[in-house]
Amino acid sequence: MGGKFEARKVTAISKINPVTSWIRFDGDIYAQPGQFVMVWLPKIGEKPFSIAELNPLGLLVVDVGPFSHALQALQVGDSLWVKGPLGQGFSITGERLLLVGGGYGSAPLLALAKKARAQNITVDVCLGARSEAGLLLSDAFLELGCQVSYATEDGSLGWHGLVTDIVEQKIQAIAYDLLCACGPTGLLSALSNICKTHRLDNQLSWEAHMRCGMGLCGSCLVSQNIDELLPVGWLACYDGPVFYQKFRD
Amino acid sequence: MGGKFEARKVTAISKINPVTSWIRFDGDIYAQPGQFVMVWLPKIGEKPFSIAELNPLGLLVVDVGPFSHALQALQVGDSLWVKGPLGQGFSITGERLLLVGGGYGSAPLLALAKKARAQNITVDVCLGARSEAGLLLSDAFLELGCQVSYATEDGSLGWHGLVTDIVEQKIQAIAYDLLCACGPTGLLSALSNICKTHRLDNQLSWEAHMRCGMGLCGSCLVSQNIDELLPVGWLACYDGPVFYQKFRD
Amino acid sequence: MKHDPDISVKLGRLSLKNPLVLASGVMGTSPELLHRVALSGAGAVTAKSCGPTLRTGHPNPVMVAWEHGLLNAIGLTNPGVDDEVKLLMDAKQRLNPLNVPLIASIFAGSAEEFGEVASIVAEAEPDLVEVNISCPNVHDDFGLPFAADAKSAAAVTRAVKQKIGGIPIAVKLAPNVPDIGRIAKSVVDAGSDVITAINTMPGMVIDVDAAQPVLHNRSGGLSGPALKPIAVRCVAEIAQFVDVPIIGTGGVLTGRDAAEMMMAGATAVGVGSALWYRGPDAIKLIKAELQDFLRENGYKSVCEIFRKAL
Amino acid sequence: MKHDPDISVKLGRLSLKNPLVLASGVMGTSPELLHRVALSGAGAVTAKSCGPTLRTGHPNPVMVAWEHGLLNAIGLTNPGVDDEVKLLMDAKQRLNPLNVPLIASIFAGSAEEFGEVASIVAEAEPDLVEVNISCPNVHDDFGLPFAADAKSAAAVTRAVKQKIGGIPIAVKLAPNVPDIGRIAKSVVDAGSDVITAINTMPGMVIDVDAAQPVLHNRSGGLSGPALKPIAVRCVAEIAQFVDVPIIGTGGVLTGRDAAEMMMAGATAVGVGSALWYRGPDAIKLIKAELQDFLRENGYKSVCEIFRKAL
Ligand SMILES: Cc1cc2nc3c(=O)[nH]c(=O)nc-3n(C[C@H](O)[C@H](O)[C@H](O)COP(=O)(O)OP(=O)(O)OC[C@H]3O[C@@H](n4cnc5c(N)ncnc54)[C@H](O)[C@@H]3O)c2cc1C
Ligand SMILES: Cc1cc2nc3c(=O)[nH]c(=O)nc-3n(C[C@H](O)[C@H](O)[C@H](O)COP(=O)(O)OP(=O)(O)OC[C@H]3O[C@@H](n4cnc5c(N)ncnc54)[C@H](O)[C@@H]3O)c2cc1C
Ligand SMILES: Cc1cc2nc3c(=O)[nH]c(=O)nc-3n(C[C@H](O)[C@H](O)[C@H](O)COP(=O)(O)O)c2cc1C
Ligand SMILES: Cc1cc2nc3c(=O)[nH]c(=O)nc-3n(C[C@H](O)[C@H](O)[C@H](O)COP(=O)(O)O)c2cc1C
Ligand code: FES
Ligand code: FES
Repeated sequence: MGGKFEARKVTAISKINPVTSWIRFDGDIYAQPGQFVMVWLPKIGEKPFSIAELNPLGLLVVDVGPFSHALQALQVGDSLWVKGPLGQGFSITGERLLLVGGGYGSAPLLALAKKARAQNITVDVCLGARSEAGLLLSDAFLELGCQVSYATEDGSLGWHGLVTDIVEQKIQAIAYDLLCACGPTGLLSALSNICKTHRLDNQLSWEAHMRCGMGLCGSCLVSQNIDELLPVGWLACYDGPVFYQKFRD
Repeated sequence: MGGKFEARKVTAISKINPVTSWIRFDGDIYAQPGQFVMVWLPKIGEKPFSIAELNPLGLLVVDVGPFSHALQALQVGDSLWVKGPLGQGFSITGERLLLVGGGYGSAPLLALAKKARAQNITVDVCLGARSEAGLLLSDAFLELGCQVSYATEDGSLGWHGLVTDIVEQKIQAIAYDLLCACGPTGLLSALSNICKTHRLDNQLSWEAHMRCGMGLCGSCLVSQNIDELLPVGWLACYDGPVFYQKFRD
Repeated sequence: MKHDPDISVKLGRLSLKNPLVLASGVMGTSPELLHRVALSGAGAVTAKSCGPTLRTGHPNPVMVAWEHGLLNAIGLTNPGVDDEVKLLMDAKQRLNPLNVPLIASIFAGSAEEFGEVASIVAEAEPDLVEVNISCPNVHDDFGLPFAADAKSAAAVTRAVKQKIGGIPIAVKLAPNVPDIGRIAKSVVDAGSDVITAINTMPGMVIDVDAAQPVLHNRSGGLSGPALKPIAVRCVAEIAQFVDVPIIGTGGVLTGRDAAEMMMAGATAVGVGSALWYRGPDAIKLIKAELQDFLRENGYKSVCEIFRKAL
Repeated sequence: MKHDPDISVKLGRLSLKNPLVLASGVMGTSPELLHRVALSGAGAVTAKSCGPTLRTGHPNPVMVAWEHGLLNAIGLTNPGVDDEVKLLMDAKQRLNPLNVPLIASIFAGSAEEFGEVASIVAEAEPDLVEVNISCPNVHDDFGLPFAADAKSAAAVTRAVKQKIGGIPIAVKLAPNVPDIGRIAKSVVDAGSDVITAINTMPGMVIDVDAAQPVLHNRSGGLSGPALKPIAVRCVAEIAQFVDVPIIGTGGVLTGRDAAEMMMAGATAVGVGSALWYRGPDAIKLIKAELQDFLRENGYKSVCEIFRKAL
């Protein structure tokens, strides 16, 4: 685990929807899917991003504010600085995976799906968003041979409602070995409850406000108030972002 | 090359004459014959000593003052602290070696003879001292199968006169490939001249007052005034103590 | 089988199960985190420094690991002393059953304000209050002036002492002074019960490809391995000037490092950056190594190594 | 093929072929050693500091490499200024044909004595005289008091300036002060033509098996890798306070380190401990790496990186 920044050059950048870009860098990163990097743009700032592709390093960036905007403005040949890989990622167990993504949560799940598919594991994916435009990377999951289901709050694609609804349906229909998810806290809390009910092993990647990214400043604490299953003083940047919950042995 | 002190335990200590001890320590040292260590006795001081034996580390100590006296007072099981190996040692070339030692100069030559004999190289040794008692380690050289000649200034053993006399005789009689020597500066200067005359490749281990032992403080400079063949600003602790002079190629 | 060496220490009035104290600012920002570190075996835990009002701290990047240590400019992020009191009270409830003393830490912009913060933080009844007069990340109004000068350091000490209601205090000193021993003497004369030494050393890391300092705040505080010999020297100097216990802090990563600090004159040993180098359970590892060191060298109690290298 | 970047710099009145300057005290104890370092490509070389009279220095051990740097307490070993003049004159004859400026270095126990040593050393007509007010290895009479305090630092500067006969001077500052920028300003106002920053940081390494400090002098001066961020921060701070050239010194081991120092505001770069880490030819290696760095990043001249990170 590296605590130093290293310069990386942009080798490709493409818009995958009006507010979302896929950025590819020179060189690989030796990481687990689910680990993240801190990205530094000198004079602009530093933010955490999930590793969406390992060989070569690729990131998925949704333009929601000043930093993500500056990232999308990068040109091929520009440098940015990466610290990482940081944290603990996903660890594949079993034969049948269910991946659940909300928003840019698709990013780490894509790296995970790629690794699982390379091991010939069956991977089903449920993506949720407000509307169709927010469903990210679905083509990429399909290309890997995953079965992909959608839920949109406005019904513009797939199930009209929350992604947790289709997750419930799938879990009842299919005997998954493991559920892996990344998305907003509300989604993860709901999934945690669903998995508890069904005693389904799960690995949830929690969001938190990150500052040091190195397990020292305490900023990224995910409190037991948010999920009582978490151990006391759980740090998303060091112990996580992925938390493993096992019900079966 | 280590710049840190490491504790070593004395495993054996034996007097080889009234003022000279052989001290053996736990563990080997990975070094060339001719390299040296800085020995630290807390609250007493720190001095350089030639590595006389590599596996395990052994030192030859002549009691001439407070530090060497304290060394000889060590008991089996006591600790001392060693920094090194430091400097550049001897490097064996050719089939026939002539080793010339004065005083504790026998120490690095013994490690060298052992290595050369293990390669089945013929090793002749000339030892010089004021009187018989100052001829150190001659038994050890004999045990290795070296031919050993002696010179004493008082004629108590071997040639009555300087060791340089017997060196001249041997060089004229035998076609050595290399002369290696360690001893007082006067001896080395004389040997350097003899070798120049005979165009005999040589490796001389120079003495100097050492302080840092790390090539920084400048204390161990061996000036070109002492041997014009030395390069400018030659440091015994870093560039040496062994200086290589090649006449043949 | 030999007995385990006794590693309990007395830090003034406090009894610690072992000399290892979580340093301020590292994982000490919430009751849960303080609880976690206590569970990992700390002798005592220090909360993040708090000031009169909320501070969000500096923008990112706030921390970088360079080859030989860490550099941080978190910028004294804290909720302000009113909320800190609640945090400390929650933490106390968690720590009491574990028998792990809680150390609060305070900073402020003037001696008077230090006194005000002290009187509020005293409501939480922490076991010790550390007085951070030495954070290098906040300029002018906070930090440096006090730790830099024997007189202002003493003035802060007196102000805190007056308002703290009998809770013992530890003034925390900075390494970037020419005469840390004299400053220690001055704050002890003014009533400091304990000295904590040292805070981070000011430093800057520039990324030459970016041609910019890595930290947003440009400079920051150096901690970790590179700081250790600086801290050991400060502790040894302070131990020659004053008789109060010292919490020796800076670059302790292993049990041997902790022993080094104690041989230099520390009664307790602060541990901060080690939680990055060795993970959140660093203190558990260091404690086991310290015991191994004592056992292997035939010490029956950690007190035997205290001041041994002075 | 691209042209080699121009790495010559102006250090006040002096022209250096490159910014790399041998730091005082490292291999600078004899004309032969200064000659050797000049042959290895140094832009300028600094002699070991000399004082009013001969000093043998501290007993051994005087130096140790710990995991992240060096620690030394040589103790200002020097032949005294009268013999130093001969040494410098011999060195000058060797350096002149190589076009490598010679920097003398002086220390003393009072401002007045600094003036006396300066007037004698001036006889050798060095190209620059460094005024070492900051050696941490000699207590009380020498060193610390001057570098620690803006007023005494200025007094020394004026005393030297009066007696040096027009030779430019560089006052060398210490890192263990809370306000190095202000001290720099004070010595520049008093006439210092150049600032050298920094000297070593006080430190102590204890061997826990021996339960003793490794150095005979107990504490010593920390140099090498661990010192770099401390030095870079000092240089950056000084560069904000004064306009004179700075010889940035501390932990420079590579060409990228040298670039970092210059981006922080150094005009020239001191190199000391690198001669242990990379051998006596360290400056040759660092010079080549600096040129590579400039070339790879499209800089035509080393001046383009000067102050770039400020
Ligand atoms: C472990 C981790 C992994 C991450 N991975 C990615 C990733 O792969 N791709 C990616 O685009 N972002 C990712 N993020 C989020 C990213 O770090 C930034 O927070 C995001 O880019 C916004 O920064 P900004 O400065 O552009 O906008 P800000 O000014 O910080 O935010 C603008 C607005 O967006 C809101 N906002 C900020 N972050 C989020 C969020 N995560 N979800 C919803 N609203 C938000 C803010 O509240 C604000 O209203 C990740 C965050 C974490 C903690
Ligand atoms: C590279 C190197 C290798 C060395 N290897 C060995 C070794 O293998 N065995 C060993 O016993 N010593 C060796 N020495 C010498 C050793 O380092 C000490 O100098 C010696 O032990 C004397 O230290 P002391 O404190 O006991 O006496 P000191 O007080 O230093 O000296 C006592 C007296 O002996 C004289 N003296 C000191 N050194 C020598 C010397 N080398 N020859 C003759 N007279 C001397 C002094 O001038 C003084 O008059 C070596 C020195 C060097 C530089
Ligand atoms: C991320 C971080 C935050 C810190 N915050 C504070 C703080 O708020 N108050 C304080 O007194 N010291 C703070 N410090 C300094 C530490 O308490 C400690 O003095 C210093 O880091 C040296 O110890 P170490 O080398 O073990 O980390 C902080 C250190 C780090 C690394
Ligand atoms: C062995 C040694 C001796 C030194 N002697 C002196 C000295 O006599 N005068 C001086 O001003 N600085 C002296 N210094 C300090 C260096 O000049 C330099 O400021 C310091 O080592 C930091 O640079 P570095 O990290 O490149 O070594 C000495 C440093 C070392 C390592
Ligand atoms: S971001 Fe600092 S502890 Fe996680
Ligand atoms: S002993 Fe210091 S340079 Fe050789």
